[in-house]
Amino acid sequence: MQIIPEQQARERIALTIARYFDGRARQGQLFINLGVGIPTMVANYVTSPHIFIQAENGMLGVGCAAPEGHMDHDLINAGRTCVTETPGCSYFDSATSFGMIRGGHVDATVIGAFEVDQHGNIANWIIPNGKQLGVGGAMDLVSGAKQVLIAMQHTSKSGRPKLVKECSLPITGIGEADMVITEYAVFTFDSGRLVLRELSPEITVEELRTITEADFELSQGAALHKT
Amino acid sequence: MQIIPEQQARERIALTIARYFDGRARQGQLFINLGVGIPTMVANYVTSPHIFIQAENGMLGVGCAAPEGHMDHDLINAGRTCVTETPGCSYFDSATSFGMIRGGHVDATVIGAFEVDQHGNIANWIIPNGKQLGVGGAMDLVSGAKQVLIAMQHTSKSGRPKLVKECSLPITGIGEADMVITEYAVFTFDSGRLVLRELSPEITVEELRTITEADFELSQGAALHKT
Amino acid sequence: MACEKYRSIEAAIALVNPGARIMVGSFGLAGYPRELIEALATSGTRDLTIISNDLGAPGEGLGKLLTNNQIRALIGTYYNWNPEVAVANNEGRITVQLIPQGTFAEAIRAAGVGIPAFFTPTAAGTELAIGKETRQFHGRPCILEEAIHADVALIKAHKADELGNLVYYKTARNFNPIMAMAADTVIAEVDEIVPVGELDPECIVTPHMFVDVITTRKD
Amino acid sequence: MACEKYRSIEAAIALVNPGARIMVGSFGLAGYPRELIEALATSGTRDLTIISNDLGAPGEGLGKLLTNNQIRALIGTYYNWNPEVAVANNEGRITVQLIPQGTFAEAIRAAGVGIPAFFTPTAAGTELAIGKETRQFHGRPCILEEAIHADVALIKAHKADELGNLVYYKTARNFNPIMAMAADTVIAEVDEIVPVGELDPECIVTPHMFVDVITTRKD
Repeated sequence: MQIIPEQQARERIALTIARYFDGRARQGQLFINLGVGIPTMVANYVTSPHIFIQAENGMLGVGCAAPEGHMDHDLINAGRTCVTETPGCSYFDSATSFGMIRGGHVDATVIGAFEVDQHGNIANWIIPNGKQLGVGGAMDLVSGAKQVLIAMQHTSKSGRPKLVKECSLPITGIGEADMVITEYAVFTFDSGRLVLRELSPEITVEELRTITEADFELSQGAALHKT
Repeated sequence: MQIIPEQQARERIALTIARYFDGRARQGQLFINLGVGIPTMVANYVTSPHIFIQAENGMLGVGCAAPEGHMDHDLINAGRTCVTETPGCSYFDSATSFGMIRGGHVDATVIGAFEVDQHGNIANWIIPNGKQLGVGGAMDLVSGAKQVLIAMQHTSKSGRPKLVKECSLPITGIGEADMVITEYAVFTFDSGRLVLRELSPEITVEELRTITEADFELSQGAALHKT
Repeated sequence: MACEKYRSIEAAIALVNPGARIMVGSFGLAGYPRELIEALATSGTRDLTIISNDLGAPGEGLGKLLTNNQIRALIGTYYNWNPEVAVANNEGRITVQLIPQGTFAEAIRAAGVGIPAFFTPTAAGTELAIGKETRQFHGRPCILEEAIHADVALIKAHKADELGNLVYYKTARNFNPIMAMAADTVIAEVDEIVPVGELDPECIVTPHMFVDVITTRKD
Repeated sequence: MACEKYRSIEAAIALVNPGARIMVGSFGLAGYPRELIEALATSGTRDLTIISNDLGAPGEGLGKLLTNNQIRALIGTYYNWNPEVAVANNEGRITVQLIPQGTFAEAIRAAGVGIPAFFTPTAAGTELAIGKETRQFHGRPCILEEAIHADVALIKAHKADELGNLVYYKTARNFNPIMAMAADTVIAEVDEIVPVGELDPECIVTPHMFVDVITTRKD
């Protein structure tokens, strides 16, 4: 097992998700919402003109980050980054924006997580008695978006598995995770079971099990892909 | 008691309401919604620039009826009459429009009624097993508008009192009537009691009681006004 | 035209199956998708449930579908402008669910924004509240109403851009923007299709996310 | 200027009483009424309940009110950008009611449109659902949420016309239009006041019915 440096890990996760979205967008328009951190980086890698980014603070058609010197502090994404407009973009209030999300009109959301368990439960909003107090749109996104992709490094900074048997932190949603993308692997939840779909060249399945607390199955039919 | 011809009766009712609104509009902006029939005629008599007419089909700032040759069939009021715009008017969808009404932002609505009873119950939407099947915005208006004015001739075409002890027809709202304006009299509901506020010169209180089934009190303090 | 969502009126209306629940924008004859309704009448598709404020007039607008015997059920607010509705209902040829107009609008929006049910004071204590759960909020009786969803929405907008963003025209807006959120398949009939970028991002009423098919009258 | 609703920033903020429940539009530092908040901080008005998405940053934007010790309670969604909130909450100096952002937006709109409560799937089964009524709709657990109303709303718009119609600017729109419907007194700080008729009736986001006071920065 070869350690993948953090920056490379983050880029690979974002790129893997971007390729997945580009593939899906061949079937038609794809509306996605990206959380802060690695998820936002996905925007840098998608290439399909059929992918449209929704920001829950009230915008559809979010473009790339605004270049230095062209920042408008009233044109931001939900992570407070100054962004740009794409042709055909639109603005709306927060109730309408979350109406899009809760109403099932957003095809996919990409979010980070502290933990995901083998039942698809996600914990990504709070560490009790910590220095941060906020839920934001996380619960709306995991329950509202048609598909929930978890973008996270495979283990915590201290090396603890983030894919666990049962979430120990307060959950954001019950069984809402559809896909987990780490620097080492891609998993999907199929009928409530966690299934390994892709594996990176730096690791074997046996090694993956040592850094994954959750039980997972190998995908049937399809062979393991290398990223 | 002197019979007032129908057209004169209708005009007087509309004019009485218009004067009342003009008076109230001296305190600031007044937002009103007018039902079909006599209520719509109120628009012809109000003079205050602080009065704004809302139409529940999605417009604030409804102007007068469109003159012949200038009709736009996509610019109508809720009675399907082609109307005109006033400066500062705006358009919105039906959910927002009824949000204004249900949310208590419309100061007053003027509606007709089949019956109003002495408890303030209004029956104005249906005659069971009749030729018409519709409720429209009636129930939203009587429960949502801050003040509900009933504009109706004092008796039915067959001479039956329309101000009754108990509504016999299906009600539109419970105890929602605030004011009843007929060609002969103006009543208000004060703490659930029907009180006569104004009387026309053509009738005495005793005569009024003969065409009014509902029990009513004479107003204390203020003398009876003549329209 | 670089509008990938564009279909002819006929191709668009072919998406409506017999027995479908269809929402149609309109208030009287203002703001209804005239060409789509003409094509639906011509198609003869039957057993429809029509979710709309009213039903036009006899033989006119949505009224054609009833005159044509294509309707099984109506969900709406006001049929006084089309007396054929009361007749068909009294004769048992159709079923009619009458809903106060504000509740109807809110229930359609609710379906669009993923709210399954809400409480409203409108209609509490009336015949239209019979069988509905009632609960007091701040001393006021309210009734529970569920969201109204459809298979297909046929809406009318003024302009679409090539992506499918929509703007409306005056009181032809009415129920169209909320119906655009509340159906599995949303078909918008427009007066004009304009290039992307021509509509002001601040003034777009229906973002293209909600729109599946754009159609316009043949010239 | 023929704007009857115009008040100076100071006269406008004097409408906020100690102990008031105040809604403030904002998302981070985008779209918040800067001059009004500055004046509110200067006024020293205390015991406020602030209903807003977040609380700016320490000593910045709405954060000033907490740094200044003017806040008794917060109702909102996301305070990670202002760590003083968690500290004040942990020390018991303020109470914080955390609500998912979509539920928060919907509850504010609900207050504005006269809906006392609604069911939503968001947060069902989580800590934020504790103590809330849960009910299944179409097999999905949902929780009952009540409308959120305020005494005063301090909002930021881009332009007002002299009647009080409002339009917004890009993502500075956020919670402002819904808060404009949900408070007894609505005070809008704008960049510019224009003559009546200058705003397109199709593009007005907040009709003047909802707005009580218009104010703008002194030049």
